[in-house]
Amino acid sequence: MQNYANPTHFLRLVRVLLPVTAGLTTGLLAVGLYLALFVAPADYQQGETVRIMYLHVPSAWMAMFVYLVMTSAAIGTLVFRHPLADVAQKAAAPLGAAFTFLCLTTGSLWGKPEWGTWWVWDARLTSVLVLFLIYLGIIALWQVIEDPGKAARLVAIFTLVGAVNVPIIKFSVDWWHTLHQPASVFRMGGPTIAASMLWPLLIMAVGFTTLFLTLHMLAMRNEILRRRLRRLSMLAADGAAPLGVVAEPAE
Amino acid sequence: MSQKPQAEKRQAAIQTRRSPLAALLVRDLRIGRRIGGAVSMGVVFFLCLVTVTPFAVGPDQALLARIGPAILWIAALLATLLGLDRLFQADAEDGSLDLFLMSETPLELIVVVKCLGHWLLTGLPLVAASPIFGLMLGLEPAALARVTASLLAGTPALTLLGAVGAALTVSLRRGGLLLAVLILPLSVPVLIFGVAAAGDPVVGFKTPFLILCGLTLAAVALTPFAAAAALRHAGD
Amino acid sequence: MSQKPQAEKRQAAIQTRRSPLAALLVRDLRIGRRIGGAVSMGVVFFLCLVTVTPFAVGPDQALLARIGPAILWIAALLATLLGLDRLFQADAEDGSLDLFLMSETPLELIVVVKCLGHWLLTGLPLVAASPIFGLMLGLEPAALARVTASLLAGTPALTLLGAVGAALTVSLRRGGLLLAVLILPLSVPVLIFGVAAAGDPVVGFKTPFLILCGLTLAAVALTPFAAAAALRHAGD
Amino acid sequence: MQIEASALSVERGGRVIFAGLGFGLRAGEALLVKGPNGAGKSTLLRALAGLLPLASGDIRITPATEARLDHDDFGSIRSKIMNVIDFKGLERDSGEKPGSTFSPPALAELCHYIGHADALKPALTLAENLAFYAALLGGGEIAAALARLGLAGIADLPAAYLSAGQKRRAALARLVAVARPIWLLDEPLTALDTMSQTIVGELMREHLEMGGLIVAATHAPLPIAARDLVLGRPL
Amino acid sequence: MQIEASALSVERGGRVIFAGLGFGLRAGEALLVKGPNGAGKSTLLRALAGLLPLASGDIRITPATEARLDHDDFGSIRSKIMNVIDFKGLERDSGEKPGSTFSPPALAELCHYIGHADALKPALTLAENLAFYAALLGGGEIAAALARLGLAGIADLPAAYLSAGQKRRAALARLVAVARPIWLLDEPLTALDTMSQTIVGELMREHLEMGGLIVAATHAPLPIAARDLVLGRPL
Amino acid sequence: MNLAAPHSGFVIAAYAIAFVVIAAMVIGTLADYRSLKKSLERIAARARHIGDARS
Ligand code: HEM
Ligand SMILES: Nc1ncnc2c1ncn2[C@@H]1O[C@H](COP(=O)(O)OP(=O)(O)OP(=O)(O)O)[C@@H](O)[C@H]1O
Ligand SMILES: Nc1ncnc2c1ncn2[C@@H]1O[C@H](COP(=O)(O)OP(=O)(O)OP(=O)(O)O)[C@@H](O)[C@H]1O
Ligand SMILES: [Mg+2]
Ligand SMILES: [Mg+2]
Repeated sequence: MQNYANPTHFLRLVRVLLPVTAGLTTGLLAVGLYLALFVAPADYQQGETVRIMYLHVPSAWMAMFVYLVMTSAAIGTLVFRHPLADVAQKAAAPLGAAFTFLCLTTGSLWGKPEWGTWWVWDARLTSVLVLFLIYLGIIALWQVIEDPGKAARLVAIFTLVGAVNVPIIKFSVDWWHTLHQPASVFRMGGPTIAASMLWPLLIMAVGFTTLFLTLHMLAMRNEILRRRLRRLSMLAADGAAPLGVVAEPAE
Repeated sequence: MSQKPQAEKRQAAIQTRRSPLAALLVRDLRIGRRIGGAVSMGVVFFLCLVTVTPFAVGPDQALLARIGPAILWIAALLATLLGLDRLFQADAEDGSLDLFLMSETPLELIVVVKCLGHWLLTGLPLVAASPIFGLMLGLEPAALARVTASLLAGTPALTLLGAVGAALTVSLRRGGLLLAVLILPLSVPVLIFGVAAAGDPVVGFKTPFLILCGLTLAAVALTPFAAAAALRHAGD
Repeated sequence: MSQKPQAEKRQAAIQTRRSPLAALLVRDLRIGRRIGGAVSMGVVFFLCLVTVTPFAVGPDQALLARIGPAILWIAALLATLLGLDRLFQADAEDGSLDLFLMSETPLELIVVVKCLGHWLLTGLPLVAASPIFGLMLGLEPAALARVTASLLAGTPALTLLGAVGAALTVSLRRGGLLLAVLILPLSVPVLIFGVAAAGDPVVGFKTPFLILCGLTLAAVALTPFAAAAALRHAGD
Repeated sequence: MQIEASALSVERGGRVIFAGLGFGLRAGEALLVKGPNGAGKSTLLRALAGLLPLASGDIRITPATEARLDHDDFGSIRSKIMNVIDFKGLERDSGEKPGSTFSPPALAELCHYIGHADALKPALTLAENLAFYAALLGGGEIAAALARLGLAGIADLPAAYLSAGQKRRAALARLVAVARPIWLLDEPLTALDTMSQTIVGELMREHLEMGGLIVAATHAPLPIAARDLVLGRPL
Repeated sequence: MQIEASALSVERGGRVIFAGLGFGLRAGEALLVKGPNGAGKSTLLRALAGLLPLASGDIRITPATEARLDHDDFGSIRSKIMNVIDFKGLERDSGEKPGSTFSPPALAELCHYIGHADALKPALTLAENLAFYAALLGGGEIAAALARLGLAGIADLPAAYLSAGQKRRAALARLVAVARPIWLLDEPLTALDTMSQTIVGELMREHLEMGGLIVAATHAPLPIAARDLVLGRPL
Repeated sequence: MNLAAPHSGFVIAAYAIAFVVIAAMVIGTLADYRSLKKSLERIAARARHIGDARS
């Protein structure tokens, strides 16, 4: 384990894993898309629009899963001071925001034909929106603080504060919703879901997960390189020859 | 500034014997009183919001009374945010924060006391003014009492949450907007239960008010650790 | 920040040939971008406010649509005020203001350019984003256009008025109080006509909008002199 | 070129800091303002820079007949000086004399003022900071200025990353980047290491040789020939 | 009492400022940190004060057996030192050794740190400022401290009204008002007039005689006997 | 998938947006990687240059 603290070892690991996850992702998404678009039946109520579910639900799951990943990375940063945890945190945030955005837009595109409006202030929708805002805050914090080490620690603290808050927000928003019982009468998700719809959904979900893992590894690799570059150009700015650069193994 | 060497010196001597936290509170209140700053800004901002809403909603008294608590709560939330970014920043810039870090007093307590000072300067005047503003919005006496009580119970939580944002943005010179962006999503629960306690006739007062108090207590218990941790790590 | 010595040096050389005012604008935009977040921060802040309001007011689409213009305008006011008190204070503290005073460029123009920078960083993104957020609040297309137009016409006035307050903050030790007490009430007319132009179906769009434009023009014509005068006396 | 100040007095926070102060300074001369802490050295410099109002007194700039000002760098400035013949402070008590023109910017535009604050924006790189001041104060070559003060290697670091002495040097680089005939320096050697102190000494000597004027406040000895002006306020 | 620092290294903004630095200091000894601008003097002092994290290295405080610490002023502190035996920095790269305790406040509480910023609130008077720090840092007699630094006459002025040297003296008055055994002084003589420089020199000598320790960074010579630690970063 | 169905436009739009977002993530990371590699190589070349000059 200690080995992977060393970025070079991690980069080597990435080189081994990357083809596997990338291949897996392509396969899963291809099969998933085929099943979702051509095999799965249209819903007897919703018609073709139900096919949006195969994007919407996996991205909703990913929105939460990525936050979970970031929370663990934040603990890694603050408690174990693992250098790779910083990198993992930073690389995950934009991906999480992208999946949340996808959940919001696909949901919105689903909502227009279903409810006749692009947006309602429904409990689940608003919780996701708040989660999206938290992601944006995290990204902004990353961008604004110069020193990567300091940024990592501060963002980790905020991520944990957010992690404590997200369940509270969810609970309050649900409570708020029951309080107001808005006019729109709809329920997301039926009680049961036919197997013919479940399989495409699960395959898409696994595909999204491997997609995230692949992109996360790539983004972490970028971040490691970015830090290396930063260090070297700092050395160069000091007028010293960046000797380390020759010693670093090429990718 | 007035020249009263005798009185001042005596006062200073008294202050020396004070506990660190009491001294900090006195200092912050004194600075707030002399400079003005965020204090008055909060209340006047509050007033602006209350003034402008009737123009937006139209002179429908019933409607105004219905969304009155919501307006007061949003105004309180926003007024708290104004100027909060300087809570620790001023201390960081002039080097006081270094000395806080080097004192024996735990930083967590220092954070709590600074929040208390800020709340006394901005939150409390706001709570005190809310019945008047509520009256302007045409709230019933019962509703007035509920709004005031809910603001009294809830605004400390807003300040404490804001303090986390202030600590996170302490090294950024224009952290105001970022602070708001970080903190607004987190303040959703306080807002929901605050407004509910203040004005919802269906649920009644007690349940949301108790939850609101619970949220504030949780904020008192947890946020100082987050803010102190952020302040410790921000020093570079 | 990326390290590109070559590019940077070339850029710096170009900047030397720039006019003082252009250089000032570039400087302020650059600082704004690096600190306190990118252009997008204002938009995100806006999004936060729009998200938070329904929790207070309730998810009633019709009501939200009705007070939508007010929400957008209040968000604009707040975004303008957040951090505006530091507009000249930061320059005064680090000594830049002394150098502004000693340059050949009239201080009035410097004030205008600093306000322009601030507006470009906070006001403009907000105006640009307002249609989307209006959509979320359920505004009609016609109302969307009105809100956007009124914000475009009115937010510069808010910034300029705030700048006078910011200049007073620098020159008077108790400036914070004055900023609030003088400037916020002055911004109430802007707010009222803005909201009226944005959403009042009775008055119509034209009259309040023209008044709003008049207010902005008056602000452009007058406030720089007031702010510059305050700054000149700040050097003590 | 010549500065003549007479009967200057300045009030700050309701107290008279000094009164009846006068001095004259010719092209190529330096004046060292000395005195204990709180004597009013910085106050005097700020008043000369036009940053503080004079309670009374006159500051007069006259172009010297034999001026060495035909040096290249000061070329554009010379023409400007021709217009600045008479600069009067606010004469609060005595009422304004008819015909006296009050134009503080005019004197200020001839001066460089290096105060206690370095006027650097932490978010900008050193080069960006200096380039901005060059543009604001009237153009100049910033690369050479940075090199002269030994900052070329760190020109692309944000100013927030600099040490105290590096920041001070960045402020002093303004003197080189923009040519102005009068230098008002408030404790210029603060935080500088010995090498930089030597460099700044050289800069000052060169400036004097070119016909510039220097008024400097400092507690440390400066490596230039200068007349002393001792301010006496005890505390 | 004794400080032993070994293999210190500090990173700031992603750059290694110094590495492998070590020194030892006994009761009554002073260490003068020297080096060109940007060498890392201030960084070292901040790291010792616990204000910057160590990238690696150890700072160890041991109570001296023959300690002269039984001086009155240090009475309460002595007992505290007994608990502070071992202070370790974060050892990121090498992994933490078992049993090492990380407690930065412990060392910090023994130190006075006078940095570049004076930590004065402009709105408060000098006496109020100092009284607050006395309360915060553990009590003391502020009137005597103000008198010692020649500030008694202006104790009731708001700090905003003070000159640079007066502000600096107000910061240094903390050293007298609150007794702490270790003084970390970053360019303590900046902006001071000659008389105040003498006074501060005396303070430092007295502190050393009482068994205190001093680590000072400065470009000017200090009027105390001290060992030198020269930091070598070229820029 | 029945393209003639009443709301198929929304389905297509959803899949198109998903495609765009995912493609943006992938292309963004890869482009970032490429530019970082390039900068690293440039700086390495400069280091070698300096090293040569010194020896
Ligand atoms: C922007 C709007 C929307 C957002 C933010 C949103 C968000 C979510 C979230 C967070 C989930 C959670 C999945 C889970 O609990 O495991 C979900 C699931 C789901 N959503 Fe949406 N949704 C939106 C619009 C819609 C619309 C318009 C429909 C269809 C009428 C819809 C149908 C579903 C279904 C069927 C599920 C699966 C439920 C389940 O598995 O329990 N959503 N959505
Ligand atoms: N906040 C910071 N972030 C990143 N780097 C910094 C920071 N402060 C200083 N540095 C860098 O650390 C190095 C050492 O700075 P330091 O302030 O310790 O120098 P110093 O020896 O005190 O110099 P001086 O004599 O000018 O005070 C400098 O090269 C500087 O660029
Ligand atoms: N902003 C101010 N408002 C009111 N009084 C001030 C202000 N600044 C300084 N003073 C007072 O003016 C007097 C002179 O201050 P000044 O800064 O000119 O002193 P100085 O000679 O530069 O001292 P030093 O050597 O400490 O820099 C001091 O007694 C001080 O208290
Ligand atoms: Mg001075
Ligand atoms: Mg230093």
